[in-house]
Amino acid sequence: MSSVFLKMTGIQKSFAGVPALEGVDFELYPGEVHALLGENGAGKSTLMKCLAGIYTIEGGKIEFEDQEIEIHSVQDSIRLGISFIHQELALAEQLTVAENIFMGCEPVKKNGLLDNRKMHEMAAKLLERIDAGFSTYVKAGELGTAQKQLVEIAKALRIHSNIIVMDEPTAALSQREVESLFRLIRTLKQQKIAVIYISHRMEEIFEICDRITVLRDGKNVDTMNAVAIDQDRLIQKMVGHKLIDYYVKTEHPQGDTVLRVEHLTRKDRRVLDVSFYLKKGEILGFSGIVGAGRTELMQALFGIAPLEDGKIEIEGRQIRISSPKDAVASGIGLVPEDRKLQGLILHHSVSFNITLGILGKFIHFPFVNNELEQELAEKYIQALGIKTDTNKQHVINLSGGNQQKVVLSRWLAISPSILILDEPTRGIDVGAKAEIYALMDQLVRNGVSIIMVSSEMPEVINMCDRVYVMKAGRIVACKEQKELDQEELLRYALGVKKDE
Amino acid sequence: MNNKNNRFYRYRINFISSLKINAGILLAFVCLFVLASVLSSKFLSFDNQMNVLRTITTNALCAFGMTFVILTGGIDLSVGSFMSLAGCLTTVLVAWFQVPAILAVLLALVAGALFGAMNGFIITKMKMPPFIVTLATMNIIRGISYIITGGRPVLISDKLFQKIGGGFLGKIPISAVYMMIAFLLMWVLLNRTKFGRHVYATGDNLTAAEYSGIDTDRTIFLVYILSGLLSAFAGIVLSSRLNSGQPIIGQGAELDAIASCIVGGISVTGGSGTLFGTLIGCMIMGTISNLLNLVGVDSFVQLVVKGIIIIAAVYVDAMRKRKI
Amino acid sequence: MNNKNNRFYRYRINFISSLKINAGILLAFVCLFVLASVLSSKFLSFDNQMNVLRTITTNALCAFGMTFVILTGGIDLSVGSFMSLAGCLTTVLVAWFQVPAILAVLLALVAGALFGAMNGFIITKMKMPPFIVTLATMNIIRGISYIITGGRPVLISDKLFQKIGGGFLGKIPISAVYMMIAFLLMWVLLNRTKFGRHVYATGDNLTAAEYSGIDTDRTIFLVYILSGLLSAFAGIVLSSRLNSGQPIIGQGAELDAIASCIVGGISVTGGSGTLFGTLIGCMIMGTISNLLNLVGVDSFVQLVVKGIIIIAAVYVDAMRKRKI
Amino acid sequence: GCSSGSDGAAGDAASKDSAPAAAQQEPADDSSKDGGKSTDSAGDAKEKRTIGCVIISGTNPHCQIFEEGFRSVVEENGDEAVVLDADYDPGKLMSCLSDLIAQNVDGIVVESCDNQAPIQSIKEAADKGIVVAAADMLLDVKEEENILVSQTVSDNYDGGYQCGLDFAKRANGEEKNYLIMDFETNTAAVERVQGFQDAIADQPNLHLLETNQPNPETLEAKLALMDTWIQKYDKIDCVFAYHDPAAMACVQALEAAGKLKGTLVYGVDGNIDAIQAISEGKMTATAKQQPDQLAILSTKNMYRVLNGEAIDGDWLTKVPIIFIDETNAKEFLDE
Ligand SMILES: Nc1ncnc2c1ncn2[C@@H]1O[C@H](COP(=O)(O)OP(=O)(O)OP(=O)(O)O)[C@@H](O)[C@H]1O
Ligand SMILES: Nc1ncnc2c1ncn2[C@@H]1O[C@H](COP(=O)(O)OP(=O)(O)OP(=O)(O)O)[C@@H](O)[C@H]1O
Ligand SMILES: [Mg+2]
Ligand SMILES: [Mg+2]
Repeated sequence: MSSVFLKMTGIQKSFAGVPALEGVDFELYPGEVHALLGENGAGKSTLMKCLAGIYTIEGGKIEFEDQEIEIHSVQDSIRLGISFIHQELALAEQLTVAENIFMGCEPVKKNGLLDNRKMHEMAAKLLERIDAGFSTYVKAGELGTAQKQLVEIAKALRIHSNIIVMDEPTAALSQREVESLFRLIRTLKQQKIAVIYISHRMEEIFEICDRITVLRDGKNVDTMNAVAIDQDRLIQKMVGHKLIDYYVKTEHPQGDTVLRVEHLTRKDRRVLDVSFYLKKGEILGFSGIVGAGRTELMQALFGIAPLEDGKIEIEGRQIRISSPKDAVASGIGLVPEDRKLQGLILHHSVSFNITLGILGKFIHFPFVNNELEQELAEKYIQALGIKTDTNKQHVINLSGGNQQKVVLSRWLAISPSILILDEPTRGIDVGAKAEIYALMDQLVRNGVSIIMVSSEMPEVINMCDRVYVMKAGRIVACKEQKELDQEELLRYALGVKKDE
Repeated sequence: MNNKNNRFYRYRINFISSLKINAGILLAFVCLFVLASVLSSKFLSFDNQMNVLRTITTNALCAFGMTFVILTGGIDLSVGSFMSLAGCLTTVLVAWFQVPAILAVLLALVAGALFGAMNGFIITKMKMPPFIVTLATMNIIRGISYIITGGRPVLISDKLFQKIGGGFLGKIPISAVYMMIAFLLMWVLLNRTKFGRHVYATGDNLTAAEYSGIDTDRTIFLVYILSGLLSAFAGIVLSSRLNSGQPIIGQGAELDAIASCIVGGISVTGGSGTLFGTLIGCMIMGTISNLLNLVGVDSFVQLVVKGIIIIAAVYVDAMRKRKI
Repeated sequence: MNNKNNRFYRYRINFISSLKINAGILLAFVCLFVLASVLSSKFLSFDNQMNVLRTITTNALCAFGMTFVILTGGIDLSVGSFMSLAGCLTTVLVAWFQVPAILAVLLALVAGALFGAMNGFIITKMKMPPFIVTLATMNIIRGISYIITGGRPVLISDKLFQKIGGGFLGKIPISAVYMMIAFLLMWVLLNRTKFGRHVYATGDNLTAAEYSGIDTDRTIFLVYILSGLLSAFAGIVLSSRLNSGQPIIGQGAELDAIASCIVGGISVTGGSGTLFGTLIGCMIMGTISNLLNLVGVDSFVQLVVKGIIIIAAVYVDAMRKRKI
Repeated sequence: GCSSGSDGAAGDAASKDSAPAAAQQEPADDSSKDGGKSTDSAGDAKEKRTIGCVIISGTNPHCQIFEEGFRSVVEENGDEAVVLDADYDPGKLMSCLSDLIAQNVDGIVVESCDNQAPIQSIKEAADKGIVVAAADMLLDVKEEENILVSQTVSDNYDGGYQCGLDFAKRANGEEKNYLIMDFETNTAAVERVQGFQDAIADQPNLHLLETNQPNPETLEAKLALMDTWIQKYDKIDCVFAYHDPAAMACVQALEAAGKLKGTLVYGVDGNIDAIQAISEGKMTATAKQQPDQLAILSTKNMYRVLNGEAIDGDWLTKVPIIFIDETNAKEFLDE
């Protein structure tokens, strides 16, 4: 390999006195795909934001092609040719896809006015490159989470960069998009563009990365070649101890049908004539490619979107759900797909967020049992290993994965009898994932029924008792666990194979 | 960890926590207070302090309601009109229809709540922006109070009614007492009930609040009723002090109330801020006016000085917040 | 795909697209217009239509600037004071210091831009909420215009100055011409320049805009200058029509301008809405007033009717938007 | 007197030491008690007193002249004047009065925007021994109540009446259409309009087209209302506006529409810009109030009582208005 491209040494950064990075070193060579790994809150995103000019480093230095440089603003890093796919989706919802992609570097005509035609043409090309099949004229707000992620990826490609930082680009993507992203990364490599790749999906790391740097608690653990290490050892480096059972799944008898949905069709026709059932103590998976309508189905079940037709029965009784409040009252819980938009009360504390659904337990007008509140919050902070200073920390300051755990905690605290998890492990580290799987297992053993929408095939295959595959708003297949096979599920999802 | 938590917990529930959160604006207030004492020898006198309290009552009552509204991410421009309507209604009932004062007050409060409910209904059920809805109802309600009074002051000689807002409790003006009671009630409502939490959650992230099973429409509906109720009460107290029903009172009251909230650290976009902050905001605004009047600053120059002091006060707060 | 893109593309950039996006509010306007024609035989006359255009000019100029400000997620309460200051400054310069009218106008515009820059500076560099900043500067600037005029009207007899706002271009009032020119310029600025795009991006998602390398501080700074400039111009035109510098003009102008924007579909939280919508919003507000005066509705009842029409107009818009 | 019943409202603290009748003797002791005020009046035998004044609005030329009149009298007496601005708001008026009382001024002159609103505060002031005189607005207070030393007001009704008479004279029996721009929430404006209408009540040839008020009460709205009237009515011969700023807005609108010639425009106040317009033949006439006289008379009354004397003249004085038209406008321009 040629000479060092980017070199970060002794990087330090703290928030309100709490250190997030304590002297981190990082090196990057041209044309390499360098994985940055670590648990939630290890400091990966913070390190990258220092590079992006969003945070200013408090110690250490950054060298670019052997020249020491200072990055004080986003403009600085753009000038250096560094592009970012940030972990948290940040799109202007009212603007079109093309406007989002070229935000801040809009093409202009010779007379200084905007060149919209050119912008849309260029945007369409970028979307084609990553196999994204939507128009550049739709508003970003109308896209699903995965499609938004694709827009973020396209955005990183809008200028010719030397370095592209990808902070969990695949967290919201399904198999198909991941594959085309990887194809893209391989061509970038050939053009000697360096990629910093952050992900919690282990398989991906080994598939695409050349070297791996592991962080823990804001410090370097190790940097190694990907070929020189196996998954177990890598996980051990990240978590600090050996992880024995990853997918925890115990056999247990399943009960009667708790939920039966028949001929469900949404008013906006994003979900068409869907029928399925869920048994007590079952983990039911929903698989499909991006935009298959899984999220839409769950929203309909949860009373967020109006129905045109269909019947919902819980424990044999037909019910009407016209708002999330009704759903919660009938014992349904939903951990939404987009934590920032739909899950978190960002400017309030961790405990505020965790206890939001169970206020009745400790608020008895005009008294608030604060001790109980803390206790409840603390219980979940411990159980899910949420990394936070105190439970008074505002959620907005947590790392992405820890935010996800907070949302999960709220629903665990409400303890519904039917729990819908929409991409529950999105952005969660391996250790925590294992904990969540264990938790799911424990829940179903206690008689809770779980619906899991997931784009991560391995977790669908290993955790679910039964899987429905969706395509274009309809259910196209239903498979028992023993029949589950990654290839086949994908074929159904893509519509290559059809059930008779 | 638990230990630490426990410390935090004490912290939180105690009144001191409010002080902590509002340290910046409190500091600004203290500065202003000291400045005022230096500039005017009369400022610190008990009578003058009571005078300030009495004067800020109307604004504070409106601002308390406004706090809830802004916390949910809304705005209520109609508070001044509520004041006018409630004041006129009470005096018209008492003076023209010989309704007993207490009953008239209750009826006016009910009217305030009803019109507040109308605001809430249009905003939640018809899904229209609070700004434009309350701007419209501001006109409508003021129009109604002009119509019922014919646009002229309603004279009243009911002794009881005069006492409602003009009386004293010992040496403390009764209106200041109302303000403190309202503050305590609203504080409990905001900090010690589910409703209060829902207000914060709704304002911070409406979608997330909805997804959590909170009936956000109901929450929003209720805050407008609250705002209507409190500003109606403010109007009644002011009318009693004015000894007449005046349809023109409360003009610009909405800006004063909003300003007090924001000076007190309520975030304009909703979801964060404390009621204690609002109270301090009201005190700052009241003290500025009182000080300028005590010193006898020319009314044109007052405008300039007032503007500068407001910026300075909020700046002190902004500086402190950035330091945390 | 490309085909689809192309169709949509035409769609978007053509003027028709503006009509499409604003179909709801346009519909409301048309209803109002028809209603007005039925209710008053004079309404449709050319003279009256010109009269409406002339009357809305001041509000429209302020509202155009306000549109930019609200699109970035801010608010500018000081527009009315800018009007007052610019009007007074121009007339004082002309009447007392014999400065040529054109030069005086330019100086007043510069003053508007400078004070606008002051707003922008405090908001972006001192990180303070626009609401409170502009509320404070509203007081400060109005105070200044009272001080420079001594609170009295400034009489002026300069013929050129009178023509600036009072003249005609053929049969069309010159102020209506200004309004249309300002509309076109602002439309291009908002829809055809990088700055305009940045305005939308900043208001829609500040973080996203910042992460994309947009200098959001600069964008915000500029919109306040724009607002200052346009409202200063509005004040000059109005003063010319009044044939005197009046420090009391522009009171409540901020609410009118904001209302026009919101009626026109500008989202209060920033990031969405069109300038064309604002124009329609201004026309609706102007037509309502004109109609009510033409029909001779009692001024108290006017308030009520006006409020109801505003709600109805916005409701029509809200309904249509929900249908898309 | 008959007011003792309401004293209870002011609380026991205040009523202990002050019967309203005694109140007027007290201030002399009161100011000597207060050392702070006398510090800078070096060597002078007489202590510097503070006299407060609340005006309707600092932005109204009428009130500015009132303020000047007030200040001139206070200056003459070598005292300090504090002038506060109620800005047309009854609530604010009351807090201004409270602030003056808290400041322990010796006397107050109230130019009120409302006939009821300040009464409670005036009672409080009287209880504290502050001498209060009212001017410009006739307050709903009787002499026997012993809380005001005097009331000095303009004859608003007559202002309107004079304009009405002039209109009738100029119409000279011909058919004429007229408009009234009024302001129903303001008592003074209502009186003026009443006066105008009463003066022409017996003229069958004068036809009222419409009465309406600007909404809101801003210059822009006045202009817009007149603009619309011009569209609406083909023949407008006369406009009576409740005060000069409104009349001037009518003049501007008519002038812009080219309809000023032949249209009579009346106002009340006698503001300088209106008089100027009259002298230029743009406006027809105005009824000039004498705010300086109002202020001077009431302030002098206040001083008399403060010095232990009796007021000279009646408790209620109506200061006459001066009718100004093109014949005498020049005289007032030079002032
Ligand atoms: N703005 C902030 N204010 C305060 N603390 C912060 C802020 N941003 C990050 N932190 C803290 O810094 C630490 C590192 O966060 P960071 O986002 O870099 O983690 P990460 O490695 O990206 O984790 P994840 O895998 O969950 O995304 C966390 O403990 C987090 O709570
Ligand atoms: N708010 C919206 N407005 C318009 N269209 C939407 C909206 N949300 C989603 N869609 C569309 O609905 C379809 C289903 O989207 P969605 O992303 O929810 O599916 P999914 O199966 O949950 O996949 P994933 O969550 O992985 O993206 C997509 O075609 C998407 O474009
Ligand atoms: Mg991260
Ligand atoms: Mg989904």
